[in-house]
Amino acid sequence: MSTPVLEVKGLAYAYPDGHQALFGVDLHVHQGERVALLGPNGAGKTTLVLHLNGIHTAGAGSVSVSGLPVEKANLQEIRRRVGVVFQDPDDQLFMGTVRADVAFGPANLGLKGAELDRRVMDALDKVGMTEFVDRPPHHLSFGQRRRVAVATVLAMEPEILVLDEPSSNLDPASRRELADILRSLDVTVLMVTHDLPYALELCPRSMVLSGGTVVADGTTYDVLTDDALMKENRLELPFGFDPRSTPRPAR
Amino acid sequence: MSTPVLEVKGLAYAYPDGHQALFGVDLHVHQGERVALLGPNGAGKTTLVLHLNGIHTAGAGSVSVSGLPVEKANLQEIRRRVGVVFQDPDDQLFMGTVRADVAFGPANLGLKGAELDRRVMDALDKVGMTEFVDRPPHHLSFGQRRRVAVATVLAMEPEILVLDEPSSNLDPASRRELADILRSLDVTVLMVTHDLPYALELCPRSMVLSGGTVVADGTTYDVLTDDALMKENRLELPFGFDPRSTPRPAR
Amino acid sequence: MHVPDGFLDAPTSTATAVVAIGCVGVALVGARKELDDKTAPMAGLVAAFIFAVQMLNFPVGAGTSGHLMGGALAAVLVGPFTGVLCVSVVLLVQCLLFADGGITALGTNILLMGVATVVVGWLVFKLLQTTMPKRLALVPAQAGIAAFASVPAAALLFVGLYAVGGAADISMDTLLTAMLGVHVLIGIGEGVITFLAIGAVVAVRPDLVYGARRVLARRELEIRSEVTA
Amino acid sequence: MGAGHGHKLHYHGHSVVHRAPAHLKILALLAFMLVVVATPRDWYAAFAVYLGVIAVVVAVSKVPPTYILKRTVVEVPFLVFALLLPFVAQGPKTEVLGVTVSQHGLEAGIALVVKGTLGVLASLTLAATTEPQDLLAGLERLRMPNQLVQIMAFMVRYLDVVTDEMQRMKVARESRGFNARNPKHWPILARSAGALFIRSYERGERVHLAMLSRGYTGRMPE
Ligand SMILES: Nc1ncnc2c1ncn2[C@@H]1O[C@H](COP(=O)(O)OP(=O)(O)OP(=O)(O)O)[C@@H](O)[C@H]1O
Ligand SMILES: Nc1ncnc2c1ncn2[C@@H]1O[C@H](COP(=O)(O)OP(=O)(O)OP(=O)(O)O)[C@@H](O)[C@H]1O
Ligand SMILES: [Mg+2]
Ligand SMILES: [Mg+2]
Repeated sequence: MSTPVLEVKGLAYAYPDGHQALFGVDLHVHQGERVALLGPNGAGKTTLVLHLNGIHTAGAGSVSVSGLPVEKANLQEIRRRVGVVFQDPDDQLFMGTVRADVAFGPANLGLKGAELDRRVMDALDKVGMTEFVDRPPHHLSFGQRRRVAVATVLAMEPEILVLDEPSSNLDPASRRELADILRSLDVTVLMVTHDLPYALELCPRSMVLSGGTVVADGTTYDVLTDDALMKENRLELPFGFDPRSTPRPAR
Repeated sequence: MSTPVLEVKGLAYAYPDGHQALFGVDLHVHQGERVALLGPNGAGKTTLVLHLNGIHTAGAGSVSVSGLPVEKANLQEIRRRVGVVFQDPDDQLFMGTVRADVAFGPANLGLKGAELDRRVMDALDKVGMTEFVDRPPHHLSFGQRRRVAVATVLAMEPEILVLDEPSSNLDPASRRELADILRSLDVTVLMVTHDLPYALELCPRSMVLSGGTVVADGTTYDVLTDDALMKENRLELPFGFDPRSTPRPAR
Repeated sequence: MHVPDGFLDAPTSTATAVVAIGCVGVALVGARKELDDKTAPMAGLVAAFIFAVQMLNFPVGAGTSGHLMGGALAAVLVGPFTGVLCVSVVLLVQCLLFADGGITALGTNILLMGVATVVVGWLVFKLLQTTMPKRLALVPAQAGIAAFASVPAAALLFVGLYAVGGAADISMDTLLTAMLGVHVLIGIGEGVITFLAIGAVVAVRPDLVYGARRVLARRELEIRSEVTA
Repeated sequence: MGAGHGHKLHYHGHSVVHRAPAHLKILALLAFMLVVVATPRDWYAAFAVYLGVIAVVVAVSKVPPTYILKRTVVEVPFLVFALLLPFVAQGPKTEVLGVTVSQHGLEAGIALVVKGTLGVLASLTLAATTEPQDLLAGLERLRMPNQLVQIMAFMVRYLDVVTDEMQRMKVARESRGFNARNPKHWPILARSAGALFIRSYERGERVHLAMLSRGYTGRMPE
C-alpha cells in the first residue's frame, strides 16, 4: 500500500496545565479517503486535530503527513498541505474584512492580483457568502462566521482537509451544501463530528476516539450499528434515524 | 388567555454598524410552552434572543416578560426570570474555575454557603460535569464548555429558559440528556436550533424566523412537513429522517 | 512619571537617549534567547497589559503624576531582556499615539520606567529565588516583593536626573521626600497587582511565566494501550 | 478582533496629512520637537510661530480642533507640577498679582507648560491622522528592529482582544444579575481580571496559531 497521507503513531500529549488528553493514538488515513472522527466530548478529538499541522507538538510518538514528519523544519510545507477548520470560528478569523481574511492564506502562498481575487470569490461563493465580502467577520452571525472560516481554508486548496465539527451551527441547507462541496473536492478529508447521520452520509470510514485513544476503526455503517460500542462511547443515534433503513451511501 | 410570559411586538433592531437585523418581529410564548425557533443563518435568531433579557435594546417595538416591559428599571428582575444560554459558550464563561462560574449567578441572587454549594453541584450533576468543578473553564473541550454554560443558567433556576443552539458541539448522549433535562423542568423554553429532529422531539411548537421577521408559527410537525415553507427558508430534513414516519412525540 | 518634552534640559535628554538606546540594544541581543514563536504573542500581551495598567494615571501630592509601572511584572513573565523591550514599546506607543510622555523625552522615560524598574525588579526577584526554597507557590510573592522594590528605585533615578538636568532649582530634599513618599505608596499597589497577576497565571499556565520555568517539574506522559477494533 | 480599525485617538479622514507616509510624519514630529525643546525659554515669539505651524497642520488635516483639544488632558498631571514650581523653587523672589513667588520657578513653570503643551498638541495631531497599522509600518521603514516591531504588532492586536474579551465578560456578568456599582463586588472584578489575562492570552495565541496555519511567516501579505 502507498504511504498514508496522515500517519499518527503512539501519540501522547499533555496540556501545559498538566492535563493529559492523548494517551497513545495510532491512525492512518490514505489518499482520497473521507474519514469521520467520532467520540464523546473531551475525548481528545480537537487535541489530535491540532497535532496534524503542528499547532501542538507531540509529547510522545510521532505524526507525519505524506511521509513528512511534523516538526519545525517541515511546518511551512505541512501547513500548505493540511488545511484545518477549527471548531471555534472566532479562533480562525482575525482580519478586518471577510475578503482580507479569506485572502490571507492564499496571499501567504504568493498569490496576487486577479488570481488571488478569483480564489477568494470562488471560496466565498462555495459557502454562499459572497455578499458579505466587505463586512468585518466579527459582525456576522455565528453560522456565517463558520462558513467564512470554511472558506478561508478552501481558498488555500489544501491536499488534506481537516475539519473540526464543521456542520455545527450551520443551517440545514448549508450543512448539505458543505457535504456537496466536500464530496466534489478531490482531497483527503478527516472530519470530526457529533452528527452521526452526517458522518454516514459523507464518510465511508469512521474512527472512534475515546479517553485519548482510538477504540474503533471501520466502516461508518459497521460502527453505527455496533450497539455495544456505541453505548460505551456516548454515541447514540438521533430521534427518528436508523442507519439500517437508509440507502447505503455511494462511495 | 393568560398574559404571555414572552411577548414581542413589532421589534426592529439595527446593529451599531448600521446593519439592520430585525424588521418587526411579533411573537407570544405562554407559560410552560416549549417552542423551537428555526431559521437560516443570519435570520436574526441570536439578535432576537439577546433582546429577551435586555442585552440589546429594542430600536422599535417592545418586548415584555410576564407583562414586565424590558427596560432599564426592570432589568435586574427580568434577568432573574429569564436565563439565556448563549450560542458561544466563551461568551458565557468568565471566572477562573467551573465552580466559581456556576456559583456566580446564584450568588448574585443572594444564595450563600451550603445552599449555594448544593445549587452548583446540582446543576453540574445535571450536565455531567461534576468532576471538572475545579478546572478553569477555558481549559475544557468545546462540548464541555457548552455543558458548563448550560449549568451556569440552570443553577439560577429561571422561570424562562432561552437557549441558543444548545445542542451544537454536544456528543449524542449529552444531547439526549439535555433534552431529558429540559423536559423534566417545569419551565417555559424557547430554543433556537438548526437540528430539526431535535426540535420535533422536544418542542411541540415551532416558529420560523427569516430575514428578520417571523414567517411561520405552528406545530413543529406541520412546519417540518410544509415542503414549500421549508425550502424557502433553507430548512431541509437531514439524511435518513422523515417526520411522517416517526412516532408523534408526546406533549 | 511620564516625562514630557522640555522637562529636562537638552543635554540631559540627549544623554539619557544615548544610554537608553544602548540598553535597548543590549536587550535586543539578550532577548534572542528569550523570544520565540510562542513567546512573541506573550510579549505583545504583556505590553498590552502594561499599557492598560499605566493608563490608570492619577495625579498625586507635591507635583508629579503617579501610576503603576509594570516593569517587574514584565521581567517575571517574559524575562528581563524581553521585559525591557515590552516596556519600551509601550512607552513608544504611548508617546506617539497618546501624547503621554514627550518624543524628545522618550530616552528618559525608557531609562526610568523601562530599564530601571525591570532591572531592579529582576535582580530582587532573582535574589529572592536563590535564597528561598524552589517552590512554584512562592513565585507570585517573590514577584510582588520585587515589584514593590522597583518603584521607589525608579523614583530615585528620576530625582537624580532632575538634579542634573531639571529646569528649575527646587530643593532636592523636598523633591526626594515627596517622590519617595508617593512612590512607596504606588509600590505597594504595584506589588499587590503583580502578586495577583502572576498568581493567576502560575495557577493555570505556569509554563507562561519565564521566572517560574526553573521550578517547573518535567511531567511524565502515560501511554494506554487499548485493543483496536 | 478587527486588525486595527482605528483607535480612540484616530480621526478618520483622507486629507494630505492623513495620507502622508507615516515614517515621514514621525521624523517630522521628532525634528519639530527637537527644535522646540532647544529653543531658549524666553523666545516667546518663536513659540507663537510653533503653535502657528501646528494650527496650520491641524487645519489642513480637517480634524476638528476641539477633537484634539479635548485629548490634551493627558497633560494635566504635569500642569500641576508646573503650577507648583513657582512656589517650591528657590532663588530670587518676585511678585505676581500680590503673591511672592520664585522668579526662576515662575519662568521654568511657564516654559514647562509651553513646551509640554506644544509636544502634546503635535503628538496628538500625529495620532489623530495615523492608523496604528500605518504607524507600525512607518516605524518598520525607519529600521526599528524586527523584535520591537513584532512586539508592537502583537500589542496593538491584543489591545483589541482584551477589550473584546472584556466586553464579552461584562455581558455575561450582567446577564446573570451582576451589578458592578456595588463595591462588595470588587473582589469578583479582581478575580475575573486574572481570568481575563489568561483568556486574552489564549485567544490571542490560538489566533496566532491560526495565522501560522495559513502560512503566516511574521509579515502581513500585501
Ligand atoms: N487548553 C487546555 N488545557 C488543558 N486541558 C485541556 C485544554 N483543552 C482541552 N483540554 C482537556 O483535554 C481533553 C480533550 O479535549 P479536546 O478538546 O481534545 O476534546 P474533544 O474530543 O475535542 O471534545 P469536544 O467534542 O467537546 O470538542 C478534555 O478532557 C479537556 O478538558
Ligand atoms: N455584531 C454585529 N454587528 C453587525 N451585524 C451583525 C452583528 N451580529 C450579527 N449581525 C448581522 O445581523 C444578522 C442577524 O444575525 P444573527 O446573529 O441574529 O443571526 P442568527 O439567526 O443567529 O444566525 P445563526 O444561525 O448563524 O446563528 C446577520 O445578517 C448578521 O450578519
Ligand atoms: Mg473538540
Ligand atoms: Mg445565532
